[in-house]
Amino acid sequence: MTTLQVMFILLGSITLAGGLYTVTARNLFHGALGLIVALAGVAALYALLEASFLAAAQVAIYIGAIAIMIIFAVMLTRGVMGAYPVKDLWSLAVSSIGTVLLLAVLLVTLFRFNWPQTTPAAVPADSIAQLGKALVDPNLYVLPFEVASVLLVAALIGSAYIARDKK
Amino acid sequence: MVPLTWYLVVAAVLFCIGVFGALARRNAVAVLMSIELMLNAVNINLVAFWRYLEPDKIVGQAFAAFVFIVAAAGTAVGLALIISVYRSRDTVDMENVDLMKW
Amino acid sequence: MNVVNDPFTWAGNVIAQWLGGFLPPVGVDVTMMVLRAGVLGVFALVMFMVMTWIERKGVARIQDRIGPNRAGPFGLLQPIADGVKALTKEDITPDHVDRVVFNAAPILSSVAAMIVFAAIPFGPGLIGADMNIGIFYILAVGGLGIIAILMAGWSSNNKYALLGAFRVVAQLVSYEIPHVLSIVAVVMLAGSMSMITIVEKQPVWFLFVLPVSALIVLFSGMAEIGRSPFDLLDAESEIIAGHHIEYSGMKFALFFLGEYVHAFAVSCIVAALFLGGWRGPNIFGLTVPYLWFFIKAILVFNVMVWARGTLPRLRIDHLMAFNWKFLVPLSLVNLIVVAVADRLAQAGGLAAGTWPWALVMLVFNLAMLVVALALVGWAGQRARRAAEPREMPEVETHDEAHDAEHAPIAAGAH
Amino acid sequence: MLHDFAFVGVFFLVAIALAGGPLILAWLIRPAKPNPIKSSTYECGVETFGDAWVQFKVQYYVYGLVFVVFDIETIFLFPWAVAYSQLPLFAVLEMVLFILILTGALVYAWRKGDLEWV
Repeated sequence: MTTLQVMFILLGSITLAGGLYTVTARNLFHGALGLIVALAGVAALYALLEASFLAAAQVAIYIGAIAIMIIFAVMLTRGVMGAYPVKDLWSLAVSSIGTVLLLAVLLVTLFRFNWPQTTPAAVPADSIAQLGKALVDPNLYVLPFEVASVLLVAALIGSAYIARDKK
Repeated sequence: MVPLTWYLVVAAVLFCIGVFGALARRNAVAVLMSIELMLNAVNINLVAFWRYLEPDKIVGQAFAAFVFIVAAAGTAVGLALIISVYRSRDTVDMENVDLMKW
Repeated sequence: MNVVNDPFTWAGNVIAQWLGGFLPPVGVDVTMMVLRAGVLGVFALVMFMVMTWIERKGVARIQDRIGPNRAGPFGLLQPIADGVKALTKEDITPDHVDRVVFNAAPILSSVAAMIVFAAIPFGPGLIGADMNIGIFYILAVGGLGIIAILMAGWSSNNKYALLGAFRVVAQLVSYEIPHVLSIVAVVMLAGSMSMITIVEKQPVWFLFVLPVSALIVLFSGMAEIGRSPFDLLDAESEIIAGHHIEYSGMKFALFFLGEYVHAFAVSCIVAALFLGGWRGPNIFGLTVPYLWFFIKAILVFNVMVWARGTLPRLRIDHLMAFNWKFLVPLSLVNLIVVAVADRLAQAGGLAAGTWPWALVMLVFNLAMLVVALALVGWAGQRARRAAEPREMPEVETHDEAHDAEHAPIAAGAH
Repeated sequence: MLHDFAFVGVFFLVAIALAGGPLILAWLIRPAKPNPIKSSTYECGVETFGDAWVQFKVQYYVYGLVFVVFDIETIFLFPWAVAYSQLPLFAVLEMVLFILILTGALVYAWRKGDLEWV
């Protein structure tokens, strides 16, 4: 077992533990903190995959913006020190069985597929510049990229309209 | 080097945790958090494929970046809806929000 | 000579060689990492003490006082006395707090400020980790402090703490936008996010190339660390210290530490991005890069102290308007103007990084600044003219005068 | 690259130790004499009334929204800025278009009064 593998197991278990805590915590604020741990774990996994830009973007976007919005919503919807029950036992059982089945299907498919075993090539040194070029390259992503900005504007207008005080 | 399958397993488990949360929780905000977990699991896959299969092309990273946008837009609208429902109906319990059911 | 020019690398090599005598290469690597991290962290803590001393002396001089002068020469030992006091003070944890989150919040607050130093370039090669995302890492990690504030506000179970946390977070996230947008302009001209490369690309300081960006980064940086005149964080007179209302003793000191370490980090960032980092003339044939960097960072911090000692606290609506209606549009325009001006100058045959090129950029920047200020002046005049005939209600004008009178006193009360 | 991130991880742990150490030290040597008055919620000496939950303005959330939109914008601006000097002119103009579209969001929020602190 190499150092990298040990690191991976450590970070992977932190991520999964955070995720598990997110969905099981009775206290919603604690759940949101669990989510932050899971998101940080995912960022660390990106770093392990040498996707340095995405790792920092994960911290900046998910933890720095989305998690804060979620915590705002938790507080705005009377989340202060409140306990929130899960559904009744029947639907709890159904959803856990469904989840376990889904996981089994995913894992079986995953291990039956013949993934390439070779050591991957090194990441090019200018991968960030490449990403920047690809985003404005007419042959690659310029259209989705501009559409994304329209989507963001639409999301802002829509949600600001929904959330605003209507007098 | 960490085998590719390890990443895929972690992503699969994280995705299933998210699915469980989305199904089992009653609180709308908690459901939204579970959806974030699912999106992150997808992103781990995208980045892992980029790293192991085609590190010299930028596809995986670009897609992951677009997932960021969609996740942010979705969260913004979702939370706005939740806040709006909370203000008009005083609850964030998914069971009680059935205006559009029938 | 090398010992003086770069004592840290030299010492590192000596220690690594000594360790290599009885440790395997991996062990040496890990030990050196821990050592470097330890040195950086302790440096941040020491700088916290130095910063508090400089700030108290500086503000005292501005207010025609002497400042700390009892503990040691020039009161230099005052920070240590404060540390001992914080250590031995009773630490009250109120009954209804959420203990785990309550205790984790101050730790996260100071950790978020400290790990920024991993990517600060103190000299060529003298950096914790020269990542290819350097500046973006700093921005991303700096945002973790916001989570700490939310944790503190929520776990205190106190309405003032929660209210204060909300206000602060609204302020911090708002000011993050112009901060980041202005730094994008720097990355554009440097062609890299690595802090080392950014400094190396500054034969002409970016202060002269991007003065508008520099000003915005300084202002929004001051707002992000919640310093006066943006110190609504601990507006004692309004929301009784906001999110750290329930904290006492060492935990309060940790929040304080986070604030000052973050302040020094922002000074370092401004020095590295706009003041040419470690670049400076040789002294007696020695390059002493770390010394130049240190002097520049301290100078930037002194500007912050100066602002704190001089300006009254902003009202929160003014604060938000200043950000969203002035800084954000200005930084967006700045980005476009810089991109266009750089292209124009390069098309005219001026190579990037030379003085003629910098002069063209400077002219464009100053023109933009003049237009922006003229617009603000015009909008202000229009607002005043619109307000005059209506005869503002008596109460409100009185309140404003009242605020303005007391703000400087409150700001200097530390 | 991985080495750099390993250093960041180590530094994170060291920073936690440096922040937590004094806390533990203080816990060992400080006095602890709590009493009901001391450990009650602090409200300027007035008796606490109600719980900590008070009605918060949605205003905070709208600020958060505008922030998220612009924060996302920056993650796309950074790779573009890194590649800036290698890009043709039309690529620069595409990014200007991107910025202008998102400025539309700011203009909307401004016109609708979402940026006013009320």
